[in-house]
Amino acid sequence: MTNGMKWILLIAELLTVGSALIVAINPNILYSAVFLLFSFLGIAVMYLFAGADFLAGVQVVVYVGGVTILILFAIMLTQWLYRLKLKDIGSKFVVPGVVLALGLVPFLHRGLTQLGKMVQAAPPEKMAEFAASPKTAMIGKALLTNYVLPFEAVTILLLGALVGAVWLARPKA
Amino acid sequence: MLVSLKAFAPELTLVGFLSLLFLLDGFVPKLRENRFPLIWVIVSCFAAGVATAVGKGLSGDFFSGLVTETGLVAFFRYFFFFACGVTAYVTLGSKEIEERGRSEFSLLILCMTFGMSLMVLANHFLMLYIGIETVSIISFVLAGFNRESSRSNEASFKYLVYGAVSSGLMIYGISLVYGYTGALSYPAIAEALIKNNGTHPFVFYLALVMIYAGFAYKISSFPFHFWTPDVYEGSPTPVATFFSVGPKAAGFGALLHFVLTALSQKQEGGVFTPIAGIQLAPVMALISAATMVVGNLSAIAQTNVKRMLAFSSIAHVGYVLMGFVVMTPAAFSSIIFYLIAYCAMNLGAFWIVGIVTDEKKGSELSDFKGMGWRTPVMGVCMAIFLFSLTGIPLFSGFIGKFLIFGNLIQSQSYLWLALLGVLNSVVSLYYYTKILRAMWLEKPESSDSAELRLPLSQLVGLLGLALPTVILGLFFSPVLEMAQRWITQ
Amino acid sequence: MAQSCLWIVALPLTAFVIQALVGKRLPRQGDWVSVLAILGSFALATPIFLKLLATGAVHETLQFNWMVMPGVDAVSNSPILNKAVTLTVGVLVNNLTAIMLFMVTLCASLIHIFSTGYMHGESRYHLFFAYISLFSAGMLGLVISDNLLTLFMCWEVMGLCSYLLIGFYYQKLSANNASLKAFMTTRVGDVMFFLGICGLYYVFGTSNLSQIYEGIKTGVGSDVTLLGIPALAFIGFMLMMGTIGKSAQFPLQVWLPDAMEGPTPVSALIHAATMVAAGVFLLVRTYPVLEAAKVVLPVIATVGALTAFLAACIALVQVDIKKVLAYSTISQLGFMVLGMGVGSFAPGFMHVITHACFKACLFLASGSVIHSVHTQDMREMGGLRSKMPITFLTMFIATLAIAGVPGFSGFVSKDRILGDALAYGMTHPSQMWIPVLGFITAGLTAFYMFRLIFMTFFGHARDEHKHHHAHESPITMTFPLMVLAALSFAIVFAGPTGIHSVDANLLPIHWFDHALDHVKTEMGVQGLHASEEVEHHAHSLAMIVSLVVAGLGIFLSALTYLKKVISAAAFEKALKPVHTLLWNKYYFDDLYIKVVIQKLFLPLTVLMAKFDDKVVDHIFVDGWAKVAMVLKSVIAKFDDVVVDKLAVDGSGTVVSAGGWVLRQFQTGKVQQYLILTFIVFGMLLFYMTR
Amino acid sequence: MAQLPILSLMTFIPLLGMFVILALPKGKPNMVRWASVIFTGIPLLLGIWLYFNFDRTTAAVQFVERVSWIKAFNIEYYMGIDGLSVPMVLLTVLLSFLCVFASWGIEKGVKGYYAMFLFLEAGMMGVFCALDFFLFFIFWEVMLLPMYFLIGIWGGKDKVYAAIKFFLYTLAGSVLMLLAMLAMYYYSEPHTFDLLALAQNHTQFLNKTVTLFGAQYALDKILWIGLFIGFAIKVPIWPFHTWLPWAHVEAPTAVSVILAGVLLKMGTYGLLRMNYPIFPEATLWASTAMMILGVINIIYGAFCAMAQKDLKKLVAYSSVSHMGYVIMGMASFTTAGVNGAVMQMFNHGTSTAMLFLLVGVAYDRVHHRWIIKPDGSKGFGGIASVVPVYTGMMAIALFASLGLPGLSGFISEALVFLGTFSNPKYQSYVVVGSLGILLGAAYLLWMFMRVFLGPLNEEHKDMTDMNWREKLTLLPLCVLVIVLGVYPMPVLNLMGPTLAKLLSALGVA
Amino acid sequence: MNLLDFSNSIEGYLLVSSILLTLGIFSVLTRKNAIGILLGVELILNAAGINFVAFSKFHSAAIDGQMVTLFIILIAAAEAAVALAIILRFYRLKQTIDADEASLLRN
Repeated sequence: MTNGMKWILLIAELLTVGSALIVAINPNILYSAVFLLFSFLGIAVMYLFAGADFLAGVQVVVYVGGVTILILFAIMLTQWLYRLKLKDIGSKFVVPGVVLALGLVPFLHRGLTQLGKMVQAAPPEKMAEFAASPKTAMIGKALLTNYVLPFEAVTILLLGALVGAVWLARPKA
Repeated sequence: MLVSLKAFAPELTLVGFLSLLFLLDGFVPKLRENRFPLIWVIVSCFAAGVATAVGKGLSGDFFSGLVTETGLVAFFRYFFFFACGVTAYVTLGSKEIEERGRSEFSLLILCMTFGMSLMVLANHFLMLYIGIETVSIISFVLAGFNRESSRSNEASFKYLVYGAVSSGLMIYGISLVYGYTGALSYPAIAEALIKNNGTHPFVFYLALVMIYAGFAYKISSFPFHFWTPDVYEGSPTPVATFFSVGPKAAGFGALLHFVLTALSQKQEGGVFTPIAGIQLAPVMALISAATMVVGNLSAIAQTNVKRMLAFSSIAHVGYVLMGFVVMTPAAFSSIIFYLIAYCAMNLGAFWIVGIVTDEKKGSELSDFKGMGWRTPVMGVCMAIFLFSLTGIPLFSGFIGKFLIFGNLIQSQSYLWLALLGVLNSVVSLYYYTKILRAMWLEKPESSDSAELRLPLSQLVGLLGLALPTVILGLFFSPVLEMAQRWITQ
Repeated sequence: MAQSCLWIVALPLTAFVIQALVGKRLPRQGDWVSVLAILGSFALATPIFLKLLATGAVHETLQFNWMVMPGVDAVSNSPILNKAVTLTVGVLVNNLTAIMLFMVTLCASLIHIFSTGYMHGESRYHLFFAYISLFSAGMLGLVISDNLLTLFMCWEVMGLCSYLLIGFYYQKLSANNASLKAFMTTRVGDVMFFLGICGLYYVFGTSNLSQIYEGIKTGVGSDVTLLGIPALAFIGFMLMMGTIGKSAQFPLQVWLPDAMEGPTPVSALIHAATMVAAGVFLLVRTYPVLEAAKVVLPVIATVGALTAFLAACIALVQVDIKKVLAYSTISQLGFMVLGMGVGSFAPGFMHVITHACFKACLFLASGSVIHSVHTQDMREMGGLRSKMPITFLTMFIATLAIAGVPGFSGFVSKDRILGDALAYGMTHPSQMWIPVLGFITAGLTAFYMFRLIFMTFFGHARDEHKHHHAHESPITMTFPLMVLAALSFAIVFAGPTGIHSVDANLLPIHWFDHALDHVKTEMGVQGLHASEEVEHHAHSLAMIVSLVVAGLGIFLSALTYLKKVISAAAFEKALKPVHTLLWNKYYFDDLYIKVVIQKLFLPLTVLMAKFDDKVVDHIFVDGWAKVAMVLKSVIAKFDDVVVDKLAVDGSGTVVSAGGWVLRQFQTGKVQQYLILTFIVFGMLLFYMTR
Repeated sequence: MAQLPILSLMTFIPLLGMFVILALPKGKPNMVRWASVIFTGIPLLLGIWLYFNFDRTTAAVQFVERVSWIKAFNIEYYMGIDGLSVPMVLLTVLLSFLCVFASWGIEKGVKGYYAMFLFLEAGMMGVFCALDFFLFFIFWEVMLLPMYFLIGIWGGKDKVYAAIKFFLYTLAGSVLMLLAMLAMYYYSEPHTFDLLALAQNHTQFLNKTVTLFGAQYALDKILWIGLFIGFAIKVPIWPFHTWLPWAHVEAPTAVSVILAGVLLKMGTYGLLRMNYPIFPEATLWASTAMMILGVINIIYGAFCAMAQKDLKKLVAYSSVSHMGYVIMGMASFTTAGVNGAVMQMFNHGTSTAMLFLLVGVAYDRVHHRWIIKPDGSKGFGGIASVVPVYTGMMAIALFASLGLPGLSGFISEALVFLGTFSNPKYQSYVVVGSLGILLGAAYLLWMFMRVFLGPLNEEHKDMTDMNWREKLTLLPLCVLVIVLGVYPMPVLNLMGPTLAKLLSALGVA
Repeated sequence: MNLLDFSNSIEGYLLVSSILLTLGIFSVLTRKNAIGILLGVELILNAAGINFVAFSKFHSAAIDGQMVTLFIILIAAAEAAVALAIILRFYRLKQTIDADEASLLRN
C-alpha cells in the first residue's frame, strides 16, 4: 500500500473519529446528525481499505443514503417545529456520562492492545490477497450457501420491523 | 440441506403460517375485524408444535453449523409455541389490543416466536444476534402497540433505548471474541478456549461480560433489569404476559446453550464441565443474589399489580440464575423445570391482571378489591398462581425452588445464596399476598360488587393453567425426568 | 380400713358433683346430700379412730399406680435421665391419719349441720354446700394421702375451695379482693411447697411418705446438694414455705384476716379448724425431713414465735369479732408452728386438734352471734349473755380453752408446747426469746379473748335496736356448738385438769400420747433435744408461768372491759403510734399491695407488655419501616413527590427500607437506568477481569 | 381392618369434604354446616377407633401406609403414627369437630369458611401423620393457606395485618426448614427424606462441616438451628412470638382454638420428631439454650398476659407462657419431663381451646372482649350473676389452665417440674420457672375477678347464658380436662414407649 | 511504528472502534434528545462493524467477519426505522422528544 493510500486511510480515520466526537458533544442535534453522516463516510473508507469493498458500498447506501437521511427527516419533523430544544446537551447525565465513558477506556485500552498483539499472527501476503479480492461475489455466494439461514431469517426480521414501523407510524383511522 | 430444512421444520411451519397470514390479510382485509388472526396464531403454534414433535430425534448441527438441534432446543420450541399460543388465546378476550391491529399483532408475535426459536437454536454468534435482534425489535413495537397511549409509547421507547444499547454492547463483545478466537460458532470458540489451558486473556473476560449484557437484558437480570417494570407496566397486558415468559425463556435458553457449548466441555455421560479457568459460579452467584434482592425488595413498595409482577419476574430470574451457579446437569434440568412451572403460573397471573384491567381500566391494587368474591374461580386461580410464585408447597413453584435450592445444597457451596433465596421467597410472599388481600380480604367498592361472569373460554384457560400448577406440585417426576432427558440429549 | 378411707373421701366428692350439677333442683337445694355425705364419712372414720383407741396403733397402706412412664436404665454419666418413672398414689393410715380423720369429719359434720341453719335462705345455697363438700373431700384426701403429690393436689383443691368460699359473696368487691389475695398469697407458699416436692423427688426418687421416712432413716440425701445448698435444707425450707402460706404464718399472714369475708361456717371450717391446720399437718407429716435438715427447725420456731406474738398484738385492737378470731387463729397457728420448730412434735400436733375444736366452736358461736345481731362489730354488741345463753356458754368454754385455763383442752396442748419451748430455750440460751414471746402471747391471748367475751356478752347493750332483735339460734346451730364445747375440755385429750402431775393421779387418759409415741417411732422423729432434767424443770416452770400469764391476761381484761377500771381509750391514746401500727396490721398489706404489687409488679407487667408490643414486635419487625421512614425524611428534601407516594404506603416490613431505597433508582428516566447499569457493568468488568 | 388406610382416610376425608362443600349450592348455609359436621365427624370416629386400637406397648410406628411417590428423590407417601403423634392426632380431630359447632354463628361466606376449615384439618392431620420429611413439609406449608384466609377474611378488626404477619413469620421459619430438609437429604447416604431412617442413621451428620459466609460450622448444629427456628416460630418461642397475639386475637373463635390448640403443638411436635432423634448431639448441645428460652417463655408470656386489657390477648399470651413449660420439659431430658411436655401439649390443647371458645361465646353476645376498655372504663364486670353456667365453665377452663391440681394442666406441669428438677443441671431454671405458676394464677384469677365477679356492669345485664350448642361444644373438653386431671394414664400410656425410645436414643449419643 | 502504518494496522482500526464505542455510550447517556440517543446507538453498532471488518482482514483473512457486519448494517437499519417510528409517535403524543419526558412509568 502506498503512502498516499495510507494518508487517505489516516484522514478517513481521523474524519470518522472527529465527526463522531462532534456527534457526541455538539449541542445541536442537527449538526450531530450531519456529522454522523461524515463519520459513516469515513467508516466506509476504512472498510474499503480493509478489503470490504462491498460493505463500503452497503455502508454508503444504507447508512449515508438511508439511515442518516431518515434521521434528518425525523429531526426536521420534530425539531423544526420547536426550535427551543435544539441544544440538548447539558442534562444532568453529563458528568456520569463522562465518568462512565472514561471509565470504560482503561478496560478497552487494555483489552484491545492485548488483542492487537495477538492478532498480528495472520501472514501479510494472505492479508493482502484477501484485501485485494472482490467481495461482492464472495458475499453473494456465502449468502446462498453457508449464510443462507441468516439471510432468510433477517427477512423475517425486516418483515416484522416493516409491519411494526408501519403500524406505529400510521395514524389512527 | 434437506436434512437441515427438516431440522428447521417447526420454524419453517411458523414462517409459512406467518406469510400466509400476511397474504390473507392483504387480500381479505375483513379478516382483521374478527378474531381470525389470533386463532390463526394458535393454529400455527399448534402446527409448529406438531412439527417439533414429528422432527424429534434429529440432533446435531445444521445449516453449516449455524444452528444446532438438541433436546434442549426441542423443549424450548414447545415452550415458545405454547407461550405464543397462550398469549394469542389471552388476547382473544382482551380489550387492550385494538381490534384493527389484531392482524399486525398476530404477525408480530409469530415473528417474535420465530426469533426466540432462533436464539435457542443458534450455534453461532451471528444467528444469536439475529435472533436477539428479531425478538428485540419486534418487542419494541409490541410494547408500544397501543399507539395512542403515552404509557405504551414510553414503554416502547425505553425498551428501545435499553435494548439497542445492550445488544450493541453484545455485538461489540462478540466482535472481540471473534478477534480473539477467529471463530463465531460456539464449538469453535470452545476449542479455542480449551487450548488456553486454563489461563484466558483479559480480553476474553471483557468480551464475556459484554456478551452477557445482551443475555442479561433479555432475561432482565441485574443490572440490566431496569427497563422491565416500566415496559411491563406500559405495555398492553397481553404483551406484558408474553414478555414475562417468552423472551425471558428464550434468553435463558440461549444462555444455557451458549454456556453449555461455548464455555463447557461435554464429558461422557452427558456431564458438562466448565472449560478450565472459566469460573462463572462466583459472579453468577453475585448476580443471582442481586437480582433476587432487587426484584423482591422493589416489588414490595409497588401499588400497581402489573409493575409488581414485573419486579417479581425479575426476582424469579434470580432464582433461575442460581441454577447457573451450580452448572450440573441436575441444575440445568431444574432450570428447565422452573421455567415450565414459571410459565404456567406467570402466564396465569398476568392473564388475570389483564382481565381485571379490562374490567376496571387499570391494574392498581385498588382495582383488585373484592375481585375474588366477584369471580371466585378467578380468585382461586390467582391464589394458586401467586402461592405458586411464592413457592408454597402443593404448587409447582415450590418444586422449582425445591430443585434449585436442592442443587445448591448438594453442591455444598454457596449456601449463603440458598439462604438468601429462601428469605427472598418470604419477602415475596409479602407482596404477593397484597394482591390476594385486595382480592379476598377487602370488600369491593359498593358500586360494582356484582358478580363478574367470565366467559367460558377464560375460565377454561385459567383452569388449564392452574391445574398443571397444582399437578406439577404434587407429581413432578415425569416432567423432571423429561427435563433430564432434554438436557442430556 | 384403707378402703374405707377412700370412701371417706369419695362420699363428699360425690356430694360435690351432685350438688354442682343438679343441686339447685333437689329439694332443699340438696343440703342434705352434703350433710349425709359428710356424716357418712364421719361414720366411716369413727371405727378407725375407735380402733386406734382400742389398740393404740393403726397402720395400713394402699397403693395404686397413677402414672407409669416407661424408660430404660440410663447409661452411666449420660446427660439423659431416662429411668422409668412410676408415680404411685395411695392411702397411708396411721395414728396421725386416724386422729385427723376423726377430727376433720367431726368438725366438718358439725359445721355442715350448722350451715344448714346459718346459710338458710342465701342465694346459691346449693353451691355453698357443693364447695364445702369439695373442701371436705380435699381435706380428707390430704389427710389420707400417702404421698406428697396427692397431698399437694388436695392442698390446692382446698385452696380453690377457700378461694371460692371467701369470694362466695362475689358481688362484694371486698370479698373478691380477699379471695384473690388468699389464693395468691397461699399460692406463693404452694409453689415453693411444690418445689420442695420436686426436691424430695430428686433426692428420694419418690414422693411417697413412707419411703421418704425409710430414706431418712437410712441417711439417704444427707450428702446431696441442691442449688448449692444441702438438698434437705432446701426441701425443708420449701416445705416450711408451704406451711407459711397455708397456715398464714409471718410473712404471708396477710390473707387470713381478709378471708373472713366468707360466710362464718367457712371461717370455722376452713380458716380455723382444718385447712390452715393442714399447713401444720404438713410439717407433722414431713417432720423427719425437717429434722434431718437441721437448719430448718430453728427458723420454723422463729417464724412461729413471731407470728404468734405479732398476730396476738393485732388481735388486741380489732373490733370485728371475726377478725379477732382470725388473728387469734394466726396466733394459735403460730404456737403450733413454734411447737414444731422447737421439737415439740406431739404437743404441736395436739394443739392442731384441740385448736380445731375450740376455734371451730368460737367461730360458730361468733357466727351464731352475727346471725342474730347482723353485725360483726363488737362495739355494737354487748349484753347478749341473756339473749343467747347457749351460745354464750359454749363460747365461754371455748374461750377458757384458748386462754389456757387448766381443765380445758387448750391448756393441755399450749402448756406442753410452752414447756418444750422453754426447755429448748434453756438448751439454746440464745433462743430464749422464743419461749418468752410464747408466754407473752399466751397472756395476750387470754386478754383479747376475754375482751371479746366481755364486749360481746357482758355489759349493757350498746346498740339497743340490734340487741332487741337478738335471739338464740336454732338447734341446728346450737347443737354443733355444744358438741364442740364439750370437746374443749381437757379430759378429752388428757386428764381432767390437763396438768400432768395432777392428772397422773386422777384419771390417766393418755391415748393421745400413746398414739403419738407410736407415730414418732414409726416416722423416726426424734423430738426435743434436751436433757430429761432440763425438760422436767422447764415443764414445771412453764406451767406456773403460763398459769400466771393467763390469769393476768384475764384479770386485766376483766378490769378493762368488764369493770372498766382501766380505760381502754386512754391506753389507746397513750400508745397512739403502737395502736396505729397494730390497727394497720404492721402495714404488711400496704407493703404487699400498694408497694409490691401496685408499684412494682403491675408496672412491670405493663412495661413488659409494652416492651413486647413496642420493642420485640416493632423493632424486630416494624422497626425497619421506621428506619425507612427516617431515611426517607432525610432524602425527602430532594424528592417530594416520591416521598408523598411512599407515605401512603407505610408497609411494615423488614425490607421496606430496602424496597424504598431501590425504588429511588427506578426514576423512570431511561438514561439514568443506563447509567446505573453501566456502573454495575463496570464493577462486573472489574470483578471478572481482576 | 388393619388394612384400611385409616390415616389417609382421616387426612383426606376433610379434603374431600372441602370439595363437596364447594360444590354445594349457594345460599344454604345450614347444609354446609351439617356437611362439615359429617366430614369432621368421620375423622373423629376414626380417631376414636384409632385410640382403642393403638398398640400401647410398642414404640414402633403403627398404621403405616407407605407408597413410593416421587422416585427420583426417593420421596414416599409415608404415613404412620407412634406415641408422639397419636395424642396430637386425637386432639386435632376432636378440636376440629368441636370447632365446626363453634363456628355455627359465621354468616359471611359460610361455604368458603367451612371449605377452608376442612382444608386446614386435612393439613393438620397430615403434619402429624407424615413420616416423610417432604410430605411433612407439604402438609406443614399447606396449612398456612387456609389459615391465612381464615384469619384474613373472617377475622377481627386488624385481620389483614394479623393474617399476613402470621403467614410471613411461619413462612420465614419454614423456608429455613426447607433448607435444612434439603441438606438432610443430600448429606444423608443414601439420600432420603424418611424421618425414621434419618433418625436411625443420625451419626452420619456428625463431624461434617458446612461453610456459610466464609466460616465453618458443624453440619448437625446448623441443621438443628435451621429446624429449630422453623419450629420455634410455630411454638412460638420468644422472641419469635409476636405473631401470636395478633393472630390469636384477630382470628375468629374457632380458628383461634385451632391455632392455640393444634398449630402451636406442631412446633414442639416437630422438635421432638426431628431435632431430637435426628440430631441428638446437637440437641444436647443446645439443651441449655432451650431451657433458657423455655423459662423466658413462661415468665415473659405470663407478664405480658398480666398487662392485657383484651380478654383474648390475655389468653393468647397465656399460650406463650404455657408452651414454655413444654419447651422446659422437653429440654430436661428426663422421662417425667418429656412425658410431661407431651402431656402438656395435649392438655394445653384442651384447656386453651376451652378458654378461646368461652371468650368467643362472650364476644358473640356483647361484641367486645375488653376487660378494661381502652378508655379506662370497665369492660365486663360481675357477669357471673347473669351467666352462671358460663362462669362455671370459665372457672373450670382457667383453673385447668393455671394448673390447679385435679385438672389436667396440673398433671403436665407437675411432671415437667418434677422431671426438670430431677436433672441437676436445670434445677435453678425450675425455681425461676415456678414463678410462672404463680403468675399464671395471678393473671387468670385477676381477669376472672374483673370480668365475672364484683358488681354487675349494667351494660351486660341482658347477656344470655350459654345455649345448648355452646354447652355441648365445651362439654367434651370439660370432661377431658377433669378426667385427665385425675387420671392421666389414658393419654400418658399412649406415648410412654415412644418417648422412652426417643430418650434412650438421645442417651446413646 | 509511525502514524501512517498505525492507521493501516489492526491497532488503528481497533482504536477507532473503541473511540466510537466510547463516544456512542457517552451519547446515549447524555443526550436529552431521543434522536440523539439513536445516534449514539448507531455509533456503537458501527464500532462493532469496524471490528468485524478489521478482524476479518487482519486475523482470519476470511469473509465471516464481513458477513456479520453486513447483517449488523441491515439490522441497524431496521432498528433505526422502528426507532424513528417510535420516536415520531413519541413526538406526536407528547409534543417533544426529550427523553427525560418519558417518565410516566417509574418507581
